[in-house]
Amino acid sequence: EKLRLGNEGVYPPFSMVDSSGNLTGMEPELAREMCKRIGADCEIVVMDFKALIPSMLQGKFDGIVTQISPTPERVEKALFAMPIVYNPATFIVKKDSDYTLTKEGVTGKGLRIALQRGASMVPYIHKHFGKDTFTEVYYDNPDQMKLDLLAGRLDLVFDSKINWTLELIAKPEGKDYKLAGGDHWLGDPAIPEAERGYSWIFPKKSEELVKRVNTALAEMIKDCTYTKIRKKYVPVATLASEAACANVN
Amino acid sequence: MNGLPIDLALAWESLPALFDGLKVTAILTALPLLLGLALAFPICFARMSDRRWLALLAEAFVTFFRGAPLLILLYLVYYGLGQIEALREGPFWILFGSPFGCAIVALSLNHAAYMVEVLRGGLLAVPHGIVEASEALGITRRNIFIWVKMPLAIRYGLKAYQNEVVSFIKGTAIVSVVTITDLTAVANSIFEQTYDPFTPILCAAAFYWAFVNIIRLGFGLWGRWLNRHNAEDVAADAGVPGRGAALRRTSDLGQVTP
Amino acid sequence: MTMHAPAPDAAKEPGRLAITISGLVKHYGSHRALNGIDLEVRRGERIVICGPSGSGKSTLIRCINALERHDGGSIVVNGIELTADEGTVQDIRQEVGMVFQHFNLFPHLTAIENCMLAPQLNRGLTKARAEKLAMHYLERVHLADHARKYPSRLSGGQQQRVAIARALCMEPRILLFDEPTSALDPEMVNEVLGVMEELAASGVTMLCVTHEMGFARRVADRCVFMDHGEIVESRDAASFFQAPESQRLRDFLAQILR
Amino acid sequence: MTMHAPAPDAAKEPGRLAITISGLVKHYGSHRALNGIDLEVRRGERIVICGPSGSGKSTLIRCINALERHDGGSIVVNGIELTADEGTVQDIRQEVGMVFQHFNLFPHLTAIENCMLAPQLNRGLTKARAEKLAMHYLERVHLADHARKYPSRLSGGQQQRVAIARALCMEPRILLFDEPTSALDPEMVNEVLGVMEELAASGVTMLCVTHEMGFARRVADRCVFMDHGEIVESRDAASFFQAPESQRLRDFLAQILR
Amino acid sequence: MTNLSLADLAGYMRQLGEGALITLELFLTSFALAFIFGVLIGIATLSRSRVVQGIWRVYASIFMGVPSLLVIFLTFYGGSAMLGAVLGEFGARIDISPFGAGVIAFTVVYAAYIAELVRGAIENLPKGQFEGARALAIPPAIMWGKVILPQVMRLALPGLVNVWSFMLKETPLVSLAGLQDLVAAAKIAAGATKEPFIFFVATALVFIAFSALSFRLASRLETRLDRGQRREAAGRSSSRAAA
Ligand SMILES: Nc1ncnc2c1ncn2[C@@H]1O[C@H](COP(=O)(O)OP(=O)(O)OP(=O)(O)O)[C@@H](O)[C@H]1O
Ligand SMILES: Nc1ncnc2c1ncn2[C@@H]1O[C@H](COP(=O)(O)OP(=O)(O)OP(=O)(O)O)[C@@H](O)[C@H]1O
Ligand SMILES: [Mg+2]
Ligand SMILES: [Mg+2]
Repeated sequence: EKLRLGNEGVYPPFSMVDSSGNLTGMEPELAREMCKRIGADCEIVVMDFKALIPSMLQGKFDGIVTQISPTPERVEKALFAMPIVYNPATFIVKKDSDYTLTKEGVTGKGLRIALQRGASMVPYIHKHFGKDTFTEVYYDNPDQMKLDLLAGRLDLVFDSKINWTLELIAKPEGKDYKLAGGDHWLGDPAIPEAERGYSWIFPKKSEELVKRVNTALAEMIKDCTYTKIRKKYVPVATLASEAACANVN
Repeated sequence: MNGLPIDLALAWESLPALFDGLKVTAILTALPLLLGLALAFPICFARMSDRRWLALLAEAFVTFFRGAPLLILLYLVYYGLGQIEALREGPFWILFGSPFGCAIVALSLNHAAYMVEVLRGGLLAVPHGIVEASEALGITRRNIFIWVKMPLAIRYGLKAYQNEVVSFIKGTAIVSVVTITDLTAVANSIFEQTYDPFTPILCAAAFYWAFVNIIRLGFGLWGRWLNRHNAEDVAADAGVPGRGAALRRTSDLGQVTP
Repeated sequence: MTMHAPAPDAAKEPGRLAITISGLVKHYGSHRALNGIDLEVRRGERIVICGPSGSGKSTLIRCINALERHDGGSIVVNGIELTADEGTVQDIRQEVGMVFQHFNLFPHLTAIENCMLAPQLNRGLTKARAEKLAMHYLERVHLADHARKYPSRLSGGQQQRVAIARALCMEPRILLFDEPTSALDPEMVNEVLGVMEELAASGVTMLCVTHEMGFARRVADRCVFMDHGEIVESRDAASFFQAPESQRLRDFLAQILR
Repeated sequence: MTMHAPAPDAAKEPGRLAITISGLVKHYGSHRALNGIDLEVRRGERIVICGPSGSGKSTLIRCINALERHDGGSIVVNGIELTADEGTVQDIRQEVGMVFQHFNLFPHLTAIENCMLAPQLNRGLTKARAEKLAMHYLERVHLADHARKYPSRLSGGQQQRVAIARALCMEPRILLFDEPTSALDPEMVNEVLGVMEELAASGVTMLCVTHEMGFARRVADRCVFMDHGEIVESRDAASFFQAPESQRLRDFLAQILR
Repeated sequence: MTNLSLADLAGYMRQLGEGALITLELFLTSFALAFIFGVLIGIATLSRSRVVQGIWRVYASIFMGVPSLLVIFLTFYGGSAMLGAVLGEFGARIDISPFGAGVIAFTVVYAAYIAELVRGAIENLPKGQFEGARALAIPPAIMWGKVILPQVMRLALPGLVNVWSFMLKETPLVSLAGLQDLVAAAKIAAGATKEPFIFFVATALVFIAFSALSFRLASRLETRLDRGQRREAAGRSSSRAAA
């Protein structure tokens, strides 16, 4: 069995290309392991994030192995496998900012917020903060947000917590910034806490494949392979269900 | 999926957003067209100057801004200049701090580079004999430029100018890299929300098509007016194959560009 | 080696000389286009210049109103010595009108606008006065009816007459013609020659490069034959044709008159 | 109303007729350019056609080798009737060479390549043989030295001679000339007329539209005068000039011979 | 301030090089196809048939009036669906790669431009050239091949150079449809190293160098095609042009 899988390639530490041209990061490694377990011969293709889902919907991929949040529109169009990363969204603000991140706290402040174009953060902000509360600025990728945040063109960013923690807050240039406003789950609020997370997705017709993928992933979490791979790239836990493997190396 | 499923309801719903996008596109067209043109004149004079270093400098400008893809040019101006601490503190930050400012700077530079060549082509196409005749009439250089060379250069270069403007409008479709929500960006975000491969893109295409063709129409009228001296209504005034017409035609050629 | 003999009294009365050329030399790169020309033209004199192609006729004419800079010798026009100085050049060009082989009308201006441009710009005439002046000269070349037409609507002969009127509008004291009829169809030659004859009769100083020997016979006071950048023979029209001295001129006339 | 009188024996011996035209009619839109032309041309005959501008001379010539399709009447060339059929047209064009006013040389090919193109393609000659043939005819027009030059490097007279050589390379039995010298400077007319005289002496059938009356006198067997799409007078060269019958021809000759 | 090792830098630069090759391949393929179709369409549209003229007008106005980016998206995302509509189930399964979408889009768009150029050039050719060939009984196919098109190419060359440079500048757009070209490689390198400027400047330089080089070549070609067209190389014409 041959599978063509799509991946973003520019989302460290989950996905990136090293200097010799190999795709590495947490997602590709997990995907390779998964393929081994379901006995598939996988080719992982790197493509712009924006092009991934439409390409799969047009039948150009058999699945996407980049974390994707289960928004209602997406759930309608694609099958979501079990969550592989719980990477909630959060706000990144300047250390000295004094507003509270509620609708009331930010209204009328004229704050400029960075959002990823086409990402699920956009409808979420609209729903919980209103369309005109912030001045919204759209970016193609988080690197551009970071450059603009450091350049002083932005007041705050609303994006994935883990990435921003690793890429900004933990680094020297992030000394003036902090996370704020708590964790926000962008998916269906009906999903219970424990099952929340971003998943790989597959075409609607591939139910059988998704089952096999889920089985493989569950096994990987259970035998701590998941955690081993995760630790190579991400220092903090990314799933609640990996708690049992906390001490594995 | 069968046929070309255009979702009329979605198209209708998206119209207001697309219109907003079109407004942004129009602004991003109008300002750089003016600024770029203004910038093109001095650079064109430099490019045609007898002073070697000046000409070389102008040529370098043209080579650079014509060669660098707009996508990358915009990126460098917007994100690159933002990294310069001194600039952030300085007065120009009003301009470079905003994506619009950056986009207008980058687009203007790009347009200027192309316009230098359009202008130069038009000026070179002015028959030397006509300039000589003006000199023989004792008209000063400055007046020759204003009353003879420029009016003719505009006529000879009009087609090339139109092409540059049209291609420029279409080129603005990439400003979304610097966070500007223009017509293309609107269509893209609708596409990314709905994953409908036709409706938003075709709608945007229709908007562009209309915009571009209104511009072309305008140029057509302008050209007709400018070239009224060559109009062929008083037909069979035979014998004279209209030197002007012939010259104009050859100078058009080669300029039929995107 | 030149054999021309200026009218004996001319040298004594410089005030009566319109143009004095002496030892004129002009190089194009290493090519010597004019090789020591001496020529004196009296007020009101009508001179026809002829000679084989490449002999330097155009170059000579063009040096006189500084369309080409000369490299040696001197040119004095109406008492003013021609130098590289911009002001002097302008002054001389006001005195000297020129009519080109290819008319070189401004294609974007009507006949009358062609005539009005230089008076308005150089002499600061109001529009109304320039128009009156232009109309006067257009009438003189029998083109009053065509004043509002663009050049492309006029026949070659008419275009050349507009060019003559345009030169006349500067009210120059000297008129230079460079093969004014050789770009015309045979039928149109006559109308232009007719106008030139009328002008000649009115006493303007004229230097005319032409191969229309009929015109030379009828109008010229003096004919000048050039070859290899030199004046080979220069004498009154009658003896020029009937008793050419040099073999070169004899050969040339045999060719032309066939 | 035509007055031409073909040589009396011609009609009886069709084999000796190169071209037979009867009742030829040609319209451009509603304009009747040819209005019932009858003309018979014997083998080896040399005919000069003249007439005022717009009288249909070019149209007549161009109909003969099917550059224009005629609307009525018939044209028979070397016994083949000219129809719309592509094959017949090609056959006739092999028999009929044409020399244009503006030479129409192929600018991207050298003189000899211009001459070689048709023989290689139509007659299947090898390159070497075509080259030999072309060289032969270039020699005949005294251009062997210029064979490797591009047309733009040749003078007008030389270009027209290349055009003649190119037509000759098809070894046609009939040669058509449409004002072959009227685009030439006076000095170059002679060299072309010289070559044409040599050709005439060699017995080719020639139809030549020209206003060079000297040539007509020296070379033509018969002169044809056209006006308003009709043949007004057609007679041997001597009496054509000395005793023109119609007033129209008399007026015309007065103009031309001025 | 950079924490990029030299080896890493070299590695990413090599990837940029590979991307550049893909860009070049895309560009050359598209240009060649657009050229061939453009010339054919250009000749075809000389026909006076109303239908041909109508089709040409619609085609030219659409593809000259719409940004290439949208045409690329439409081909890439809508391509299979469109094929499906035309060819049924079978067509729907034909997958259009980003590269294919780029080639198709650029060919369709730029063939229109090239056709326009070729038309213009043919119409500008003196009528006498056709007549000269016809009077020599040269068959049409050869007339086009040996007489007309060589001259058309000379006349159209400056325009073709323009089309060339426009197309070159638009090739990066295909990266937005997922092609791993030069710009995509730059983005990947930038994403992994967090050093966007090094790689974007390098990319810009590659483009500038290539376009400068192609302008050089074009002006060489121009002089070559002009052989025989201009009077004496030295002398008047050149000094006039400079004036
Ligand atoms: N701009 C120029 N650059 C170089 N050489 C020139 C230029 N103008 C003229 N010449 C050369 O100078 C010589 C004289 O040229 P000129 O035009 O005066 O001749 P002419 O007598 O007017 O000839 P024609 O009868 O052909 O007009 C020629 O050999 C010509 O080639
Ligand atoms: N292609 C054309 N379309 C329309 N009318 C034409 C065309 N060619 C020629 N005519 C007209 O047909 C008439 C005859 O033209 P033709 O060219 O045969 O004249 P001609 O005798 O050769 O004149 P000239 O001496 O000016 O060359 C003219 O009135 C001309 O305007
Ligand atoms: Mg001259
Ligand atoms: Mg004619």
